Amino acid sequence: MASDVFGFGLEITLVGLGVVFLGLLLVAAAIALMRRLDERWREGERRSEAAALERTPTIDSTTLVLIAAAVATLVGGRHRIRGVRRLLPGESAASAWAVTGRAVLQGSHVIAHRPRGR
Amino acid sequence: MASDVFGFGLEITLVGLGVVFLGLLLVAAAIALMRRLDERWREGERRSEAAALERTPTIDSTTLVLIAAAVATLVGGRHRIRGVRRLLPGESAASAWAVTGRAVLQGSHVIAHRPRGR
Amino acid sequence: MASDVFGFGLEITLVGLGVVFLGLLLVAAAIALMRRLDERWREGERRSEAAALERTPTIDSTTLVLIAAAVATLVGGRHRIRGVRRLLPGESAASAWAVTGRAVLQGSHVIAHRPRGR
Amino acid sequence: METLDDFLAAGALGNLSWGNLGMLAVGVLFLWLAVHKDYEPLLLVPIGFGILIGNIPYATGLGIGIYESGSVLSILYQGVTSGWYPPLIFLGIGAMTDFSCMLSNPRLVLLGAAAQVGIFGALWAALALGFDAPHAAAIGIIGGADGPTAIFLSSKLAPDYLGAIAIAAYSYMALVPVIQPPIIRLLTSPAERRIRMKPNRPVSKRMRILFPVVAFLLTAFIAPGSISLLGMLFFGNLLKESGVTERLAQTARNAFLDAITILLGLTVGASTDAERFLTPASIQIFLLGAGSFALATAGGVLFAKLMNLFSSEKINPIIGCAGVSAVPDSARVAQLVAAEEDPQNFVIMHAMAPNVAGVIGSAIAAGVLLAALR
Amino acid sequence: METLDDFLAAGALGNLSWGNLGMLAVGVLFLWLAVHKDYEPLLLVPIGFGILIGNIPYATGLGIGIYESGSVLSILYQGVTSGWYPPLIFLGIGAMTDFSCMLSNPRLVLLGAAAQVGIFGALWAALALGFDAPHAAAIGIIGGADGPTAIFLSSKLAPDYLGAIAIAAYSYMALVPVIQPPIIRLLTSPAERRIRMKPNRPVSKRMRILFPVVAFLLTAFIAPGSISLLGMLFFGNLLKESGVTERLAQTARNAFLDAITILLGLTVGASTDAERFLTPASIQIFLLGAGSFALATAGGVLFAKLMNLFSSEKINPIIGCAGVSAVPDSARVAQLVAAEEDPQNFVIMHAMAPNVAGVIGSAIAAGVLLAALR
Amino acid sequence: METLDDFLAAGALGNLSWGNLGMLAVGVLFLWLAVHKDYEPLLLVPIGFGILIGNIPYATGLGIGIYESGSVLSILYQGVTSGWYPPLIFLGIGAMTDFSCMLSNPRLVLLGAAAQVGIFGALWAALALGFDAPHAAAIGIIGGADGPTAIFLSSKLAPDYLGAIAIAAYSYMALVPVIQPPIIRLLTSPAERRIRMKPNRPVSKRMRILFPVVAFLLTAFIAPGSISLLGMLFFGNLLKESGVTERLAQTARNAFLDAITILLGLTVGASTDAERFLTPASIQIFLLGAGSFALATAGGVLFAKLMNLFSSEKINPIIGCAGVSAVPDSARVAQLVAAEEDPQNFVIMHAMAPNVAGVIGSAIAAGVLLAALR
Ligand code: NA
Ligand code: NA
Ligand code: NA
Repeated sequence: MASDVFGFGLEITLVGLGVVFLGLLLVAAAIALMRRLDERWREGERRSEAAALERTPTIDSTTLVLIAAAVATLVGGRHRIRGVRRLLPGESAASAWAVTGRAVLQGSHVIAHRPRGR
Repeated sequence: MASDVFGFGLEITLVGLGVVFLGLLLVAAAIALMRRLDERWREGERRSEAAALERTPTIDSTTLVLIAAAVATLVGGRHRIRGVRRLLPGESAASAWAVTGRAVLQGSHVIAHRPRGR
Repeated sequence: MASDVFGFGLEITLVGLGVVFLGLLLVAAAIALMRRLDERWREGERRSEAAALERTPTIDSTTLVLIAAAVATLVGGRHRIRGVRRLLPGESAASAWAVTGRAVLQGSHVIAHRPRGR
Repeated sequence: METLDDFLAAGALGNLSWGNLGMLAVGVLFLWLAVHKDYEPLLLVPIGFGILIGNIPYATGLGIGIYESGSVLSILYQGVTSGWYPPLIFLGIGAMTDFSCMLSNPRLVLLGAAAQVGIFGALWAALALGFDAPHAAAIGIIGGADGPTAIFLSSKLAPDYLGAIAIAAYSYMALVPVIQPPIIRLLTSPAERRIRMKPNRPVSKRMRILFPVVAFLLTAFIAPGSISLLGMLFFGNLLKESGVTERLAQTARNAFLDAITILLGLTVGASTDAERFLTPASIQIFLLGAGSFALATAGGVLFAKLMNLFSSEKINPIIGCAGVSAVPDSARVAQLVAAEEDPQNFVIMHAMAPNVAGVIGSAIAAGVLLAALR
Repeated sequence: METLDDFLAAGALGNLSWGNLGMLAVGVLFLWLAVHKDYEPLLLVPIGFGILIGNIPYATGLGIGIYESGSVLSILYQGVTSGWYPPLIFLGIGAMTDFSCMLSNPRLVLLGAAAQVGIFGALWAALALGFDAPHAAAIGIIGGADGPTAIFLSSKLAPDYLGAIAIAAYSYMALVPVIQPPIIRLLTSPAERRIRMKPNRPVSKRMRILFPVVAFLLTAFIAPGSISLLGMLFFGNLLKESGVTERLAQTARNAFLDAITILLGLTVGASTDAERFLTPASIQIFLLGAGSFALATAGGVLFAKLMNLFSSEKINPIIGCAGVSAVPDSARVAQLVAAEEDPQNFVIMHAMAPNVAGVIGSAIAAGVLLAALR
Repeated sequence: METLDDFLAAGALGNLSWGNLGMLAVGVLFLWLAVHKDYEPLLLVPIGFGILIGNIPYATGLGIGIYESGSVLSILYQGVTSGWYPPLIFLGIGAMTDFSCMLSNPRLVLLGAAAQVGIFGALWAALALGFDAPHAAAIGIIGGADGPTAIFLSSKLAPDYLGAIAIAAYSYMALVPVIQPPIIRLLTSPAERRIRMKPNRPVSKRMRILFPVVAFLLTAFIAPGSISLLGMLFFGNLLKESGVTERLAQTARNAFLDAITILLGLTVGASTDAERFLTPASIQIFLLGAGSFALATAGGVLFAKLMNLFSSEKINPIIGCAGVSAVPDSARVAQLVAAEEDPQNFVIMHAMAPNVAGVIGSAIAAGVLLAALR
């Protein structure tokens, strides 16, 4: 009985620790491999970043159109958009619903062309 | 069999599309009706807003009493409240629990009349 | 029947109200007792607070080491930490995970010693 | 055109009853009270919209009604019927409540006990009207003026009356500013209403940390039946006060509390379909509830006057009304009534003590009733 | 070495099939589309990773697969199979949606009805291909372009096809910018695409509060089967608009919506193991779905042209494509196509009206199909 | 006075046992450690208060105990017994964890594997003490130093010991700063402890996005039994790193994680009523757990020394102790011990690598044990 327990414990220890080491070895190897590829990516990124620094649109064209639309609606006359600066960088890009919500809100709260009280 | 399927498909399409159109037609009609009423409401609102702009309490009387109480407790002497400005506009108005929490918190952290270190 | 109902109602009222009063009486008594102890605690606290005001570390030593580590990594040369000011007072202290996350993040975004573009 | 027939048979218009129309009107009324009158909107908006949802008539068998097993509404309603929404609401309330008012004025705690007389008075009256004991107890708990406590107890003792009891409790909680002032004025003299009380003393952090642990142990030993509610209440409060679990307290009092409030309000509202709700019993429940609130108010006020007989430091009896928990409305009522006599008299901080004590008191009462009648 | 044998038998490598490999590639593709192409990342990241989880092969009996009773995944999947995730997502969407665009332009609502022709066209085609009625209806609903609606209806009518229907619906929603433009260009002339519409008028707060209540009552009476979805949608919207329940609306559109989105996406993805998913039926479902989207787009555009025949105030027919809800992508598509002809023509605000009306329209259609076929 | 009798019979005082008193003292001790000593308060406050709740004695039949079917506590406890709380906690942890430390130093990952020797050592010892294999495995997993992993595995293999195993795991995790330093000092020379390592290199965003996908596929193929835990961990991490699902990651690591932490801690604590918890087996479990932690620490440190034999770039063996996950405490311990020898030696960033690798390692071990013994 005692030797059975010993044998079973040995077996499960060998298999278990073996799989743990195998799994993490593979992960480590994958990371090492990815680092190699990464070096090249980073090199490319660095170059494109430098290029991008010169003068980049920090906003995609759809959003630009949306803003143009909003401005056109609000101003209601002649105008020219000279530049667009993003205010909420992080989440807004990710959440389509949030962007829409904002776009629609702007549409619904059209500023009257003259003060209301008049 | 094929004609059965055709017939069933036709029936469910007619009923289904019909109900969808009926539902959204009713919604559209209700909106149109509400818009009519809305015009009048807006007219009234505009007038009352103009009147309200003159000099409005931006805080309800209960809250004013609460603030008066807090001030009385803290100052502990003669005082006159000259005006109250709301700091957290949005949520605070809605959440009775939050308002209470704040009121009670203020009550529990009474500022000593003299600096503690003395 | 009517008297049965009356009797049962009386019994449950006596037991129920009795337990409610007993429970809240015990709570009130415990509070009163705690207030006594509290007075002494507060006295002690006041004294230690006064002492603490003189010049206290507002940050625990582990965190200080973490910050020192981060600074050493970033600056990469000779430096001396002259003081540490906590930026996120409330939650950060409580959440070990958050603190770690932050420490690790800092470690992973090592600032290059020279501008990338060069 | 079998499909059309099927559709019409399942439709709302064919199944519409006057009862449903009446309940729809009640739902709209609740929404109007909440939105326009600002009466407890966090409760009445979900309940009001829930009443609308619950009273759209439809053929059964579609699997959409709250009483049809497997429907979405019935799944969300399980938190009510099996009673686990209320303790989670108490968790959030605990993470929100500052018990300092009680800690700096322990004798006011007794006013929160006295107001529970409303529970037992209504219980008695319900017995007299012929309700059996568990149902009478669940009806009585309306007088505790605590929505979650009422829902918790009725889910255990009177599931068939749950809707009526919950709606009655929340309605009267919203109506506290209407119900209480005349009773207070009737039972107190102007001189009494002008009594000023000493400002609260500050409470140390250590005491606020110890309190939820000590109070939990005491109340749980006295009335173990109240563990579900009071355990969560004091646990939430410890999360708030400990100073080391602020992020848990934040979640408990925000996302957690809001999510459960939405689901509880909506499903309780939806459980009130006309057929089950518009019964003679419901009318009796509403009448008993009104009496219960009135009696609870009177109990708190009169007990304060009684305490004044034996104490030199007088209590303004108005704050007795705050023992009817309905946090924080009844404390506000106390302040409003006090200010009528003397606008410079600020009793609201004192009224918060019986107010939160009343929450504990009615949870204890619920525990006793649960232990005795289940 | 019995343990080793046990372990290998339970292992992934022994059980790997070409189907699993293919699905893993699909999962990676979804993640790439989401992360690199920014196609609906809030949906495709959870679904894509779920596909990976669902296609790791393993011996059954470990209690970890989504189809093994009692496993973690199967428990989280219950919200999909019993259909309560979708209504809660609608609650969050309601608390996020501004219906002002519809309120200021009610006739555009009809475009949201016309686009539902895609649902019934696909239903018909599915019947012709030999699917039985409930399955055909669940396949048709892909044309509603609404993930939660599609999942809700298929959980009731075609649980065995749920994975394929959900994946098809979400895939085509992500592909809306690819599918719609050519159809729009085919069906409209450049002159039509240059039509300018008057800017939206402002909408009063009171009207925005009344709308969810009125719209709920109307649609629920017409199609009670849609109560689960539309009740939650309009309830969420009332929480948002009422002005007195902002904290509930906040929670509904943030923590609540995000949590359900994570669980729904992940488990729907994980339900697509190769053996169940890679079938001829799935291919048919995908083909029918594509046709359904195309037909819905055409329906919306052509109906706009039809309306122009009877009205002096012309509608730009491009915005008809937005009746295919897929909020807000199809409204953006409308804007992009309009800007090709005239960069100063801003139709997106108008396109939002059929866009949100399309959500209501497909929920009504789902209600009808549920009532007729369940 | 039958009611009074009923009430007393149901009461706490009549049923009080010495065991309960002892457990109440343990609960208070946990709260004191958490609040006053700041030992893992986010875990120990809920567990400590849960122990209080679970050890208030009461007559059964009231339907309030955690082991009474249908009670509130038993419903909330289902997330533990059916094992779905732990994966959701891993989701939140994944959305919080930055794996950059591992990515910039892949060979340190092996230290996280070496520390898992504690698991198998304790398993062996438990077998020798007469526990059967599944129970021994669940006891061994304490050495993984990961609360959710321990709870997950014991819910599957040893539900009757779940409370003891969970409490042991969390206790020792809180005591890591006490357990580890002497072992480290015993096994390393001052010169070794002064080894300085090169600062971590930065890691590109793309690599951080790819990592969770690649690591999931590799570990899931090797040990499919770990899918429930690792799938959620890497999914959460992808939500964090993808850059396009930030709002989902936010919710996962805040509201979601906090809510589950509260419920898991409270119910695990409440499951330790004296009668079930105070047994000889529990004492053995605690002793085995202590040994397991010690062995895991030794394993990590010695393996680091072994690696130094074969590598020119020396590892400071102190950081081997961080392979015992207990994130982030054991990494902090490494830093503190290192700073004793050389205050300018900052090893904490390197120690984070085995630290997070240890989380993965013990989840893999749990997967193997689940596959072999279930
Ligand atoms: Na009460
Ligand atoms: Na649609
Ligand atoms: Na570990």
